[in-house]
Amino acid sequence: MTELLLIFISTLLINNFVLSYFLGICPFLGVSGKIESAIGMGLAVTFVMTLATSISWLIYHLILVKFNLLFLQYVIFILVIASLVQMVEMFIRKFSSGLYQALGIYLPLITTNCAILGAALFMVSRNYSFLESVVFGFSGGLGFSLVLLVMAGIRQELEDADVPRVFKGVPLTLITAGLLALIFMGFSGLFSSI
Amino acid sequence: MITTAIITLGVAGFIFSLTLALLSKRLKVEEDPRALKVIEILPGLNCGACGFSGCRAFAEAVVREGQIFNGCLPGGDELNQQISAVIGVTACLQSKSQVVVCRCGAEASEKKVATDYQGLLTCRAAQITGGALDCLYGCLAFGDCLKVCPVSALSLENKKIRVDFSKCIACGKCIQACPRNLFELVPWSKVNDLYWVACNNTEKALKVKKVCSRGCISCTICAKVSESPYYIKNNLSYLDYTKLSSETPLEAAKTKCPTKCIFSAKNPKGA
Amino acid sequence: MNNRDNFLKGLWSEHPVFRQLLGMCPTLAVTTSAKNGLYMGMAVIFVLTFSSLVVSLIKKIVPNQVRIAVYTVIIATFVTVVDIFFKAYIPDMSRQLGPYLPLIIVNCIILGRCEAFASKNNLKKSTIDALGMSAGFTWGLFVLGSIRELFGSGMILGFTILGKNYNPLIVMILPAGAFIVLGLLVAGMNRLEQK
Amino acid sequence: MKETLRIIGVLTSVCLVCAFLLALVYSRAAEKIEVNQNQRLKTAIANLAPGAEKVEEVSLGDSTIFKLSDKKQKLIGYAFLAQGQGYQDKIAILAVIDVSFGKLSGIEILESSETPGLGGKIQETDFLKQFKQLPVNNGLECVKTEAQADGQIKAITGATVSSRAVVDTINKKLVVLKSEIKNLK
Repeated sequence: MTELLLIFISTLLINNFVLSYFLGICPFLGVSGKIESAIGMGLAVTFVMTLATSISWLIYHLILVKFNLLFLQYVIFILVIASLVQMVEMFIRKFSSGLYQALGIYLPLITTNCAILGAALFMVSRNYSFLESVVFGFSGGLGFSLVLLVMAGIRQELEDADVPRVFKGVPLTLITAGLLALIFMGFSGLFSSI
Repeated sequence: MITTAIITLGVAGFIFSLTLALLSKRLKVEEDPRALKVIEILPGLNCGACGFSGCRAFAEAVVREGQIFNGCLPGGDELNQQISAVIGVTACLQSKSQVVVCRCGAEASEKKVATDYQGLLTCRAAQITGGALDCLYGCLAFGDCLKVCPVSALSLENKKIRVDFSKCIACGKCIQACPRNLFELVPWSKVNDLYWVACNNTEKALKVKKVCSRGCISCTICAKVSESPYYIKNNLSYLDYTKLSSETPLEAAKTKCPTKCIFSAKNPKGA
Repeated sequence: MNNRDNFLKGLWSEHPVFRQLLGMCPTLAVTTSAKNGLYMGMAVIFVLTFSSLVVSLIKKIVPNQVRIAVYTVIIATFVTVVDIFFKAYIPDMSRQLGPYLPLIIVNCIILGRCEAFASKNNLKKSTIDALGMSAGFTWGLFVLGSIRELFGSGMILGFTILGKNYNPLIVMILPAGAFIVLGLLVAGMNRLEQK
Repeated sequence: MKETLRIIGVLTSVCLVCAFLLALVYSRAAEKIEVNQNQRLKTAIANLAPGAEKVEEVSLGDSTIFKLSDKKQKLIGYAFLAQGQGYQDKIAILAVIDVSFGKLSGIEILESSETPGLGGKIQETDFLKQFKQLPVNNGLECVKTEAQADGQIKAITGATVSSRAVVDTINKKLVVLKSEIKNLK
């Protein structure tokens, strides 16, 4: 149990996907303009990431390891993720038009979100058990949403700020992200035994 | 090993493609083919001027409700007629299409500024703090309106807003953005060139002259031309767009204006 | 657009890193040193060129529903080839790049270029475009890596530049430094553009 | 139906072709990769235990351990792998210990992606040499001041987490191995 909690907190805050592994930067820069879209994207990523890590774990341990086909892992993982995203899109489109309105447009973006594939690869390289992988995927997605949300809030405020013209837009966002990364480093003091 | 690899990946590919193919059939959302048609016709700017969250939402609403609401503003009459044809209703066409004009025509040299403004460089901020412009009605020229225009029809020239009327889609976003309410939707008449009064200052002449050399001094000259569509209210000249016909002496009044604050533009869409 | 312009646009006017802000994850993650950036860039050149080539060959027969899946599988294949090559011949670099090498698969540059360019243009054009884009990507990574290595450890490509007494700015090598340096570089690019 | 077949056909055949290509490339390179990995292990062991002529891999409980013997076939110690979570990612360590499990001959970091310049310093000699001939009868301990007692390791300034990760990883593995070493004949 402690192990799981440790993975949860460390993935959520200390080794945050965006700020310390640089995963999912593209949507992080693209979708963090508005709070509503940040929430939508965050939810979609968390959902798909949890699902993708669990299925990838099953495939990796039940098929790839058994048949000694580890070199196929990238291809299989990406196949899982791409198909999964598409299926999820079809499902919520059919059964919940409200949810589709909210998340629909972000789903295609997720396939190319490196955070999802990254989560699957990290989970493998760290030898996580099934339960640990699920927690890892979930907290990774949650951490992504958290940073996206914080960033969107900051960016909305920054819109009215008087900054030199060359810094407007992306440069300012990147530098803000840098400062955020520094702040999140402070969380590493949370535990003395990680 | 080659064989196992091929079998594994082949089976995986087969399973996923099968699921996808079946799901895409089973879960197919019966989308109204007319909605797809409407989406195809629409320009896809997602400007939101129609009042819906985007072109797609607009198209779905059009098909569902069987009416075209206010129509697609960027698309204009022609496109709205096409949409109406798709859903089988007669378009409630706007009698004339519209464009925005900016009611401040003063350039940098004409606007007076007594103080050295140091605040935030946005109109909204300057409106609250004051000090960026002596005239309390005129354009602050930090370009809040430029930022919201979805088609980049607005530009700042010498601290004066210039509207590219061929680009303007009359979405009204600049009207909301301008803290001084300088934008006005005016009919894009097919019989005349476009005329408008480029001042919004309702102070008396003396006070206007103190802050701007371009402002309307309510001298009433424009209103005194015979058959004039101009009238004076609150010390400011207005143009009554409902009175326009091909004989209206718009140009005569413009040339007589002593402060040259009546502006005009050629009608690029043609008569 | 002739072939020369088509190639050159990736190097400057439509630079993937500084202008289009594509492929940010590897850009930031592996540029702790100039050498890493260089190797990563070369891997991208290989993958982008070949996958663009294949995608523009098969674009007509791929049905829409599985378009993304097919493209990603193709890209993943080439990435795995690079990965195997690195593991076999330059194992040190393979360890350094770690999971960021396979993450080329979801590098937005590659899928973006395949989607936006290779799936609409002919073989020759998309290959040239791919070469230009990935070459641009490579020099972007190299510059970013050099700056971070220079200030973070006083060296470039392993050669000491700033002398023994230089006290390294460790923040440059940390994630925070990556964001900040890239932000400054993009701002610099904007400045050049304005003139 | 035709559409369905096309979807299945295209994706499956793309997968087949890719699998074939990959298997081909991999089968060519597999040997080389294996050699690379073994090579690393071998050089690491040779560095830490110069006298070891013969390295024999045996499994012990859940873990693998390497028996090291000298020219005269005399057992001179063991080498073992330990893996733990560092600050960034996992850290893989190779350690060599004497026959009685009382003294470390030294350790080497095989894999780590700790922050260069901070946690990355665990790979540098200044840190690693502390483990040379280190008595570990009472386990290891990571301290922030100069090491005074047996088994103490001075943490790298600014990289306490990484230093502690190394020490703890070895410690954990040592405890496990010590209890199981009796089962090895």
